[in-house]
Amino acid sequence: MNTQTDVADKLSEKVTTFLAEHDPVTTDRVEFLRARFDAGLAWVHFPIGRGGLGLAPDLQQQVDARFAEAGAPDNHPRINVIGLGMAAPTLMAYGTEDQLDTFLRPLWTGEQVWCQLFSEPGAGSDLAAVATRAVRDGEQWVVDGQKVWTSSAQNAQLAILLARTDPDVPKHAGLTYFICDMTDPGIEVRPLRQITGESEFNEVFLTGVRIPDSQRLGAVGEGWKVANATLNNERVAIGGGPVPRESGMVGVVAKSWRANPARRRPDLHGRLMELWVESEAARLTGQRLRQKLAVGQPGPEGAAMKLSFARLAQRLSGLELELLGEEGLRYDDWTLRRPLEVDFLGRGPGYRYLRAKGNSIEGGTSEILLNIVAERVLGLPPEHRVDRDVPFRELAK
Amino acid sequence: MNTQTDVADKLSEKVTTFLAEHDPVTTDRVEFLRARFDAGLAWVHFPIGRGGLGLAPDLQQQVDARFAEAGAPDNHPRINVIGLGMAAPTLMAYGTEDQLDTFLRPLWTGEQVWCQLFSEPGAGSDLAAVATRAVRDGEQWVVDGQKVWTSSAQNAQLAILLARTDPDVPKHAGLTYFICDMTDPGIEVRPLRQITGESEFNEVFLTGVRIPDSQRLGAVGEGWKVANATLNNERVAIGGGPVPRESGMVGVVAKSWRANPARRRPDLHGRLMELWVESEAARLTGQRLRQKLAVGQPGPEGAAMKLSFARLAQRLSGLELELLGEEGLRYDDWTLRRPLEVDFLGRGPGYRYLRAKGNSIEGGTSEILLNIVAERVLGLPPEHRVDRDVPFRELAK
Amino acid sequence: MTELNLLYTDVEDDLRRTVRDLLEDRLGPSAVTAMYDGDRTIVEPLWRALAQNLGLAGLLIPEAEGGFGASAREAATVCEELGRAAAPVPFLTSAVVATIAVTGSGHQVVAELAAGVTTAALAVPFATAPYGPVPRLAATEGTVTGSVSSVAGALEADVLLIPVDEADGLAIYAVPVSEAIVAAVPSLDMSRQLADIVLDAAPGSRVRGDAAASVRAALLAGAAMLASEQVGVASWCLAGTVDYLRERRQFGRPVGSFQALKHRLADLYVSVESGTATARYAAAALAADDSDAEVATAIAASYCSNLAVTAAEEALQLHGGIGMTWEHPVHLYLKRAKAAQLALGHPGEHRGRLADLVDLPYEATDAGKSR
Amino acid sequence: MTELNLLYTDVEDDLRRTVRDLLEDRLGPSAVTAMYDGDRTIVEPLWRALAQNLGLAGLLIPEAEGGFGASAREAATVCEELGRAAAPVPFLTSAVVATIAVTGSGHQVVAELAAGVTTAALAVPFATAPYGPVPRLAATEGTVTGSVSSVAGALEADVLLIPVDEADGLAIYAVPVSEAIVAAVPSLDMSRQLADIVLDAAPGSRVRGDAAASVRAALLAGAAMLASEQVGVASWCLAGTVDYLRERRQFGRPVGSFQALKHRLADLYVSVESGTATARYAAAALAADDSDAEVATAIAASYCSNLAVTAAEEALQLHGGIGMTWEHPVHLYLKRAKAAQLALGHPGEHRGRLADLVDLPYEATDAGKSR
Repeated sequence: MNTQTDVADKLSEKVTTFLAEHDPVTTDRVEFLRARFDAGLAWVHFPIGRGGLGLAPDLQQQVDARFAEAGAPDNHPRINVIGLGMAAPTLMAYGTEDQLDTFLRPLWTGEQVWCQLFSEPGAGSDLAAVATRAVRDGEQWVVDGQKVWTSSAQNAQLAILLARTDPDVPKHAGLTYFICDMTDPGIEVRPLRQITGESEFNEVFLTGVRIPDSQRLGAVGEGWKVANATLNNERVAIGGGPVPRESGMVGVVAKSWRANPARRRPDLHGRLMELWVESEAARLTGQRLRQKLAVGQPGPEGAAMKLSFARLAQRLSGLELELLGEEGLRYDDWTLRRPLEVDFLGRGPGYRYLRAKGNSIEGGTSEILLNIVAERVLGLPPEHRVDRDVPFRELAK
Repeated sequence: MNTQTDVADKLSEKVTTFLAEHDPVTTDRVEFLRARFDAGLAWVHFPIGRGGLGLAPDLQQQVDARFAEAGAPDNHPRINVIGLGMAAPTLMAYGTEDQLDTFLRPLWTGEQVWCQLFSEPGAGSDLAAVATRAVRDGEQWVVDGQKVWTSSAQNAQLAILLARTDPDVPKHAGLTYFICDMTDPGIEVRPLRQITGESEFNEVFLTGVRIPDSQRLGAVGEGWKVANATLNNERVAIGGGPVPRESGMVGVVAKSWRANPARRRPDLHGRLMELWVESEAARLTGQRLRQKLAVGQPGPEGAAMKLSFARLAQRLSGLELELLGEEGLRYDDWTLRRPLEVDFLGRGPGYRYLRAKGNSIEGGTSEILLNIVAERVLGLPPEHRVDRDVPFRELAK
Repeated sequence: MTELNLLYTDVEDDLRRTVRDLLEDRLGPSAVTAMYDGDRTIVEPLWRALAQNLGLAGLLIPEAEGGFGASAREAATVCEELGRAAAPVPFLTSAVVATIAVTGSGHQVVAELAAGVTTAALAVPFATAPYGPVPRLAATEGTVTGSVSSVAGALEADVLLIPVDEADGLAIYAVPVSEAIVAAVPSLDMSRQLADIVLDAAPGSRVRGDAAASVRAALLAGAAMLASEQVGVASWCLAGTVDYLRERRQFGRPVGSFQALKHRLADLYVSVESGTATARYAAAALAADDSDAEVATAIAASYCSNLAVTAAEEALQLHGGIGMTWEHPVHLYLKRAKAAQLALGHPGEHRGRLADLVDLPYEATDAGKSR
Repeated sequence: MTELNLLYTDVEDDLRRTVRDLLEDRLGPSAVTAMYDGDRTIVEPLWRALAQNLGLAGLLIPEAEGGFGASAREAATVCEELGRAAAPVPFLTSAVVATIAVTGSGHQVVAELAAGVTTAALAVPFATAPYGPVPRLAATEGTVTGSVSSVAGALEADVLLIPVDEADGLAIYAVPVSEAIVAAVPSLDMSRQLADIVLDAAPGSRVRGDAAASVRAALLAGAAMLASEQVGVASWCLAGTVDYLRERRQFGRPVGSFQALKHRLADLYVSVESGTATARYAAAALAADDSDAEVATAIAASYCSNLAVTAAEEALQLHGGIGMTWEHPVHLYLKRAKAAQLALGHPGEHRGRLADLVDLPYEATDAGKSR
């Protein structure tokens, strides 16, 4: 008896039944998604009643494939990355029943898009150095401060927010985690322009924003613990299936090399081949990591993958410009845009070069990742910390 | 009136007179050198009566040239590097009149060779972590401990020695500086073999070695200050005259490239040219530094030169082996030898590769030099120090 | 052989101070940033002040021809300051490259350049290395026809100097911009925006024939002076990053106290010192008309091109998120550095030429040329 | 296409454990160090234990021919452990390269190799890449004459496998070492000491004709297995350095708490993981007779050759002075790594072949060959 196959078969039947009962073509898009959530086919590893069936996460892929096959509408997952990838698992881990009732379904259907209000200009890699204040006022909290690097803030209805509720205890102890309504009049969203000319991110200014205490996630002062649950979800995402050779940046550069015989020079060839080999090494490392995860040998090696990815994207996009020569001196377009996704391959080589610089900064700088690898993988001793036991108020800024 | 030329002319006259009075060919070698010392022509920037004339240091070069021209015996400066380069200036700065009377002349003439007993196996880059103890016993000190990386210990009559005289005060405060007699029966010298197969250095074991208090240099507890004077002399020595293009390791590799057309490959050529350019850049940086020093704009940039030198020697010697291929797989000789000087160019490419690894360790590791550049040149803040205010005895080893 | 002086003379230090003061006074980074949105209003007054008030336009022109008769040493010092400020002025393209291409021709454009009343650009793609043949246009009966793409300095120029193919070799024609179609192109480095040029029987004035050596000398000097500019870019990046990391605190301490970052900055310092030495040597060798000038230029160009890119990339990374923003000036230097790396010969082209010059050929045979 | 498994199977993990236990039991670093002074007494008993007791000699020989019928995956696992211990045994030269060169020939040497009673060496210079023609000797009437320099595994061999030039192509002859002059040469890596071979009408037995493909397959597998050995070397260097820096204290704190060193070790870890993936992929591709096997080998060989050198160089530097001494084992790994980088094709040769295989030719024309 193969129980795994058994489960998969039953799940498949469930999808068949659902699709028979809800015509993916004629049913209203939102109605269809709500019904799918209610049937437990949204994220099968979530509990029953919360959009799931309490199954193994890897079964989701087959469900999604079946719905895609049937031409069913999806929940635009790329528009709600923060909601689906970070807010949802954190809600599941720390949310009250009321919170789950209120927020999970519209999150999954995409009726409510979420953004993340963690980063601050003064904090940077020191994520816990949040200065945005939340002060209790009866059954509400009043929030003032400034956040930055918020993608989708202009489209989001809700946000996960980390704020300081007690400046008189050490840095990590005085934080609390909230669900913030982005339509509050005290919220101002300003596009933050990047070196590419685009504005993928925003600055968010909070002035007297009111949040009911019922929208607090976790206990007062436990915000750092809750936020770490969120951030771990960010780093776990190593991505699904096999990646073919010459995917991504190395493919762009290889294609350019093949197309430009006149620009070939031995020094560029040497670097091309070195980076080609390194890209293959990184691809195979990713494959190996996926195989490890599949047999349950996980680890913090995701940090290593992100390091390699950033380094290769930067070196390859730099080489691409050198390879192009005169063409590399031109840029496609400096106009301010506000894209919802990064379009690495649709834009020009200059854009790729500049945008790739962010790969070693966003979602944990390479320096922080190297610390993580050194300490958590290799077991090297941590740095001396001067900010552990000092009240936040007393830390020099 | 050009007083500078004036001084040079007078000095030249003095040499002429001296050579007339002491035939460099017929005079006994040691007598000749003693007389030269007494005439103030040993190191003209030292005071009168101490082998010098109180003149500018750059006048020494012309004096040496005149003596060399005349076929005069020299003091074998390469055999007594520590004595001439480090012990002498430290003696001059901290020595008593008696000590100067006793030690300076035989040091300069080479009748007494000096070595340096600073480094210890447990200290490494943490030079002040000296554990060798010196305990006062009346007018003498009794010294016990172990030193390492001592070149010329087997030939030396005297040593400059750093020892701990007080373990109950913080690390840097409990050291004292001595002149140690290497013929003391408590001294045992053992060759320390290196990865090249050779033994350039020694371990020195000190067991109940007795040093009269009259051979203490500087006050008790001021050893760190005195040792720093010595070490600064080590780092200042950037070397005399212009260096021609393709000197040293880059010349060896370039020659090998020219001689081996069949081994040429584009990847090796790319690296060869990069390293050739970097070698030129380092050579020109050295030239610029010499020009700065000549007009009195000195600085801690010597550390930068040493960093470049080590890096280039290592990368070039590695490339040389790759360039040679099969020949690079062979080694000239693993026999244990005890040379007094490193023979980079006379030995084979494998030796060069291995020996060059020491360039970034000896005389200050590259990591320590990078700290020095970061803190003293760029003014970046120092590391947090946990060992500053703790008695040496209480530091975890 | 006397050793060339690689330090800055007092005259050069004074010149540096003058240029720096003017740039600090007149040019804020926001003015350069605005150029990325098409606002080029800063260029003309700034260049007029430098070219005419300080007389930099005629710096390299002999006194006999109306200029200052200064050497590549002084021009290099100016370039360093222009790099340090990411200044959007056509000094390199007009006062160095175009000027050297026509100096000694006796054509009136030289006097106009010397006086700073005319700004010129040599109409070759900015990527052109000094070592190969340059693209040429056709001339018939005093008019020039053809096109050149990606030309630096053309937007700021009054006169275009066009390499023209004549029966007995290369000639240079001067064509007023009013007779040309000069189309600005979005450029990676908008502080030196490129343009495409189209000439359709444009009336031109023949500046000189037998011009191959002049064009080559112009591009070679351009590459050498660009190296000094790159040193300026790298110096700004290093100094700016050190300042920022001394102030910026994270985890309760200055970010600049973290050893990994200190070591990277120390490495960068070593490279900037090395780059300075190579750029100084190239300038000194050109100034002295030394036989080693071409070798010196190839060394400096290949070293400093990569130095500036490395410095700007490190500066951005070590600034963290703020470095990725449009408001912070670090991106202006990154773009300037990356574009400069591709300009006037890629580092690999300079090293290739060097391989020939110093007898380290790639090929197994000794047939001569190395590629 | 099914994805190749890049993990270690349980069988491979067991094999690794067995080999590692034996090496920990029988081989101390001082025994390897002694080889640099000519003391090779460790080699024979250690190899006998591995070859016969554990049966590693016949690992790659099909069961039908008397071997274990294991694949390149298992051999790679063994090589990793041999690298990790800098073990001075001829597994790579005899049980991989020589074995593959003769497997399927039906010659009696195969059965002897399988039983571990004979050790063989393919008589080509250790630097030979799998991509070009190999140096060949001459055979007349069953005797072989000529010389080969810098052969690995010859000192440990009973039989030399000689590539011989015949009218219709390459043949392999087996010559007993007793019929050859085998002169040990001082080698950079004395844990795999080389020898020069001279044959003067030495009587040989013809193993196979038409042997070009066999020799090529042997060298290719050798390069792939060497990559796993290099991963073993790099892993030892990383782990040993981490351990040392966790213990070693300077300035009142563990040296391993200094951020600059931590970042370097973290970088090295990322590289070791990458190298492991490439070496595993090459082994898996060879084991599966995958059409990508040659590409996989070239990737692994070029990546891991440099990885091992970098790891050993970093290990030495981060150990400081002690790493420069004869007593500390780190130098054994540096020498092994540097020699291995030059063996069975230099990284540049592997990348050059790769350029052909994946259509990234250097030349501007598409005439085919890339050099």
